[in-house]
Amino acid sequence: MALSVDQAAAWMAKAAQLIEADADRLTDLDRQIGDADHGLNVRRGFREVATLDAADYPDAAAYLKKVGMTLVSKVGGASGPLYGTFFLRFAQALTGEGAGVVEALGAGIGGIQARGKAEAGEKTMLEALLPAYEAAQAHAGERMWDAVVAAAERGAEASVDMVATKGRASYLGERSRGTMDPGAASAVLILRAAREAMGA
Amino acid sequence: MALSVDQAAAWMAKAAQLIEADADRLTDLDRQIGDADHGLNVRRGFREVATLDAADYPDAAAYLKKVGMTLVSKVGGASGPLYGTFFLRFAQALTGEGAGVVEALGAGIGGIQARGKAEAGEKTMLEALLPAYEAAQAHAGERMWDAVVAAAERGAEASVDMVATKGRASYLGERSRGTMDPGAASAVLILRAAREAMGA
Amino acid sequence: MKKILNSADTVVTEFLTGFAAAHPDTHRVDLDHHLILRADAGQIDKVGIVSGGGSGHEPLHGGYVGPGMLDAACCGEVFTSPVPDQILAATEAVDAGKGVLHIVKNYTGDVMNFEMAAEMIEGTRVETVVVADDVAVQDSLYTTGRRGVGGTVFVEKIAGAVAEKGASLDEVTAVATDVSARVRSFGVALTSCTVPAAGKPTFDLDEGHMELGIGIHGEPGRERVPIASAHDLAAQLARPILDDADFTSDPVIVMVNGMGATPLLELYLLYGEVARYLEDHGVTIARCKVGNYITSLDMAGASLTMAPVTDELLAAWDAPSPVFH
Amino acid sequence: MKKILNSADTVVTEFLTGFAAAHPDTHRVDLDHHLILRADAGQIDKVGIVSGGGSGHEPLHGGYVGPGMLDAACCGEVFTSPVPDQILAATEAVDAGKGVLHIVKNYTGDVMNFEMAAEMIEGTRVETVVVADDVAVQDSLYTTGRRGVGGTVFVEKIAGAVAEKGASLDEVTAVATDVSARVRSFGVALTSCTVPAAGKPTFDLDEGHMELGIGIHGEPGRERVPIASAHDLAAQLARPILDDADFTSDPVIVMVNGMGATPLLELYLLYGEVARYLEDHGVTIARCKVGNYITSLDMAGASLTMAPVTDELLAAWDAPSPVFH
Ligand SMILES: Nc1ncnc2c1ncn2[C@@H]1O[C@H](COP(=O)(O)OP(=O)(O)O)[C@@H](O)[C@H]1O
Ligand SMILES: Nc1ncnc2c1ncn2[C@@H]1O[C@H](COP(=O)(O)OP(=O)(O)O)[C@@H](O)[C@H]1O
Ligand SMILES: [Mg+2]
Ligand SMILES: [Mg+2]
Ligand SMILES: [Mg+2]
Ligand SMILES: [Mg+2]
Repeated sequence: MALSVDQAAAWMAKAAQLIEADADRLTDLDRQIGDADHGLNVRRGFREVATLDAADYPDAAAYLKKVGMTLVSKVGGASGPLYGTFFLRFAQALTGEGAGVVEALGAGIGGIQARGKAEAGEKTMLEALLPAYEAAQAHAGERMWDAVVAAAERGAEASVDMVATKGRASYLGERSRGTMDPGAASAVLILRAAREAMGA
Repeated sequence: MALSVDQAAAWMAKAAQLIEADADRLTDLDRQIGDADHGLNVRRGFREVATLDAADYPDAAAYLKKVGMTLVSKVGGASGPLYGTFFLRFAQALTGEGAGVVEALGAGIGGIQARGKAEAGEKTMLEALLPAYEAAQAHAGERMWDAVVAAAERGAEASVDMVATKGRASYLGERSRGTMDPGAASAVLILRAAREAMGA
Repeated sequence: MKKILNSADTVVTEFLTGFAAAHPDTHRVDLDHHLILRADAGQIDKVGIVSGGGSGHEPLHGGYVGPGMLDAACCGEVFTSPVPDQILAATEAVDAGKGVLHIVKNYTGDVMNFEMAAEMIEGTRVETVVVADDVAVQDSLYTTGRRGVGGTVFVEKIAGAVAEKGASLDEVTAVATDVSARVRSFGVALTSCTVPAAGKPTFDLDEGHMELGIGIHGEPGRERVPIASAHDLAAQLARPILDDADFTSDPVIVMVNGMGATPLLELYLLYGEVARYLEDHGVTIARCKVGNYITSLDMAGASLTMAPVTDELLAAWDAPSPVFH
Repeated sequence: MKKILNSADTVVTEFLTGFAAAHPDTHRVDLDHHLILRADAGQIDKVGIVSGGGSGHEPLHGGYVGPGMLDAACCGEVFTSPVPDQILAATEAVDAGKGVLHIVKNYTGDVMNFEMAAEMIEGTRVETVVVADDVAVQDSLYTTGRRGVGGTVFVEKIAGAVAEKGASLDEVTAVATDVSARVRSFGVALTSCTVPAAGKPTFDLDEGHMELGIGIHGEPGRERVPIASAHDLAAQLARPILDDADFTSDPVIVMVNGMGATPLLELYLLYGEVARYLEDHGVTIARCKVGNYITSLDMAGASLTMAPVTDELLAAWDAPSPVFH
């Protein structure tokens, strides 16, 4: 499955819209186990992303590379470099021979892991992203995005009971248990936006 | 009417006791129209006064002079110099030829006026003290202290509706109306203590 | 009340104990009289400068004891003026034979206690300057006159510099009087402070309101108004000052001061707005200070202080002092 | 939320506007990149020192830009690390050919953003020192390691003094690394702070409790305990530090730091208790600082930072800087 620049632009537009709508919830999760800025951070980034004109870019890869650079240079905090790297690597993978969205997703998530050195079970955005990628691989073709989003939602839900060992929430130790990881929650929104833009 | 050192000591003991019991109320009045310390100030002073041993002094004048000096050197704020001066002048008057408690009261209040340059109607401790002195003059002999205390209480009550033009409450302008002057309230306590110690 | 203390009664003594431990080489602390003194107080050939007042306004006054500023500070109980004994002890300790200046903030209590001390002093020439810079107190017919607030910092800095240079008591008094006549302040509170011994906020202020024209003792201000933007607040602070005296002829020293709980982030932001407002109104800012200089315990809020100055006053303001930044 | 601001979105820009207006002669402010720079940044023959992080900790870092300390500070959004573009611009601006040291507080976001910037830089030698001094973060197996808090001030002061004296990048890096290895901190919050854009306190804390082991971003601490007396609090702050390293062999620099809304009165009182506790536990205090050095907006609370030092480190600490008192 190849990605058109229009699909990519629709994805980002929808992501910006979902994040705008849920920014307060994300910040509130971060208030409970972090520093109360996650919704503000990703909203600041995606507001800027929403000002990009997809028509300026020859293809989805070029456009999403710009998205990644925009997030890196506008968001800051932990989520800026992580989501920035995600889109940079995602875009780079798209330029590969015969690479589709599933491969790109894997590359993007790999970028997050390379940058943040976290694994599954550490209560980060990876709780949503890693199961999502597995679902994408398993369901490639048949209602893939439904499966991806469902897996991400389950993963984010599962982060609630975890004790954080990466990111700011890790300083809380046991007290980080009981709240969904804010990054996992925002990752779900980004994947929901992908489903909207790329069909079930 | 001459004052014995024992009567003077009983007066101060009772004053300390009444102020201890009502310090929070005095502070609370000062919170509303001042800086929330009047009860603390007079309590600090009278606690120190209560440690004086009347037996160390030859007469009421010597003892009350020490009371005045103690208040001056322990209270601070506006009430310290004012009540301090009150007792210093009160004591000084007692040493005068044939001077009694009424004359001493007048001298003490005169000291407050000399130091603080306030008059009746400016919403200060004088609202209680000036009527009290008038009552003392009018009722010398017959249940004088009852009359003094009643006049002081009426005066303090009347301070509620006044706008302060002296002391810290004056900065509030119109907003100083509606609260009893803290100093008037403490003056009532000191006069009630005098009644207890010197009989009705 | 959430404070770092052991008991409300011992706050000032323990503050002084900590201060003494922190500055053993440069300061002497008299725990009996609650004084902070220059280590070399009384031993240098200069006019002594004594100030003091209630505690809870730190760094004022104790933090300003040092070369080029105060020789001694008398620390009263929280928000309560010091007593004559303290002032007497401080005056005697700093007198090196050239006399002593008392810098007093204009509050009934402070004025009376310094007055009584001055009456009691023997053998030392004492002059007194009363600082009364708060324009929020409008009508001195119906008050005890303006309160001494931020302007005190200006008087202490400039008089201190002049005294350090060896000026006579008359000269130091004249310059202090001059600064005191020039300086004006106005303050706002976003929250009340809490006096330790009282245990609860001195006044209540809901989320939507602020108190304009407050002093430094948690006295309510003259007016309760809706919270304003920093832009509007700058005008609300500056306007009453500009209305009160001429600030367009001479260059002006400006201080944006935090009341204790206001972050530097907000103070600088406010300074930006104040500077713009003043420039729009023909004021030339010669120097400025942004920070906590005269506080009111844990009050959130800010005050603006301004003084038009001559070249000599500016030079005294600029004279370096290790205790004023 | 009661703050002096116009809009939460523009707080940092407007802070910088005010800062620029207040310090036109000594500083240069880059409003595009949100940088505070020495006026002569890049023009003096010295190693450049760049730090930065989220805003809301003032005076850290912007207030420490000046001779003998930082050449530039990158100001992120409130409590959000700066982005690589800012760090890149700062690094280029301060490089005078001798290379640049990045002083980074150990937070995932800060580390990653400085890392990305360092990867992007061309033509300038960059070294990085990560400060991780908060002993409240106990088990680095289950965290991203200790947070960088008060120790950052020590590293910036000492590395800054060494760089000012003309040391090479390797030397400055070595001394910064050394200080970073020596320094330890522990903090307590009596109240939460309120992030402007969030509009309400980051955590709730009732009248009777405090949070022990907090960082500087309103993250809740590791433990919520009943409010203690200053005497007991001193032990609660000092004990975990003393347990973590040896403070009895070398003389120690001690800092009692306010989190933003705690009056100097309380900080000195706390210092008195801390000094006594440390002396009782065999610590020799060589120098101390009491005041607001690294804050968390309007949080009430305090932190204790300590570093055992050599004579050279102490000399660098003592080297006068106009931006550190
Ligand atoms: N090492 C890491 N790997 C992956 N995700 C991480 C890592 N550290 C933090 N995160 C994610 O970043 C989120 C926090 O982002 P944000 O609040 O924007 O940044 P900050 O923590 O700097 O305030 C966390 O909820 C978590 O999902
Ligand atoms: N000039 C004055 N003359 C008489 N009484 C005064 C004067 N100024 C203040 N007072 C009295 O002092 C009281 C306040 O005392 P206190 O709170 O102890 O001192 P401070 O005002 O310095 O905090 C006022 O309630 C008032 O009765
Ligand atoms: Mg966060
Ligand atoms: Mg009072
Ligand atoms: Mg008082
Ligand atoms: Mg953050």
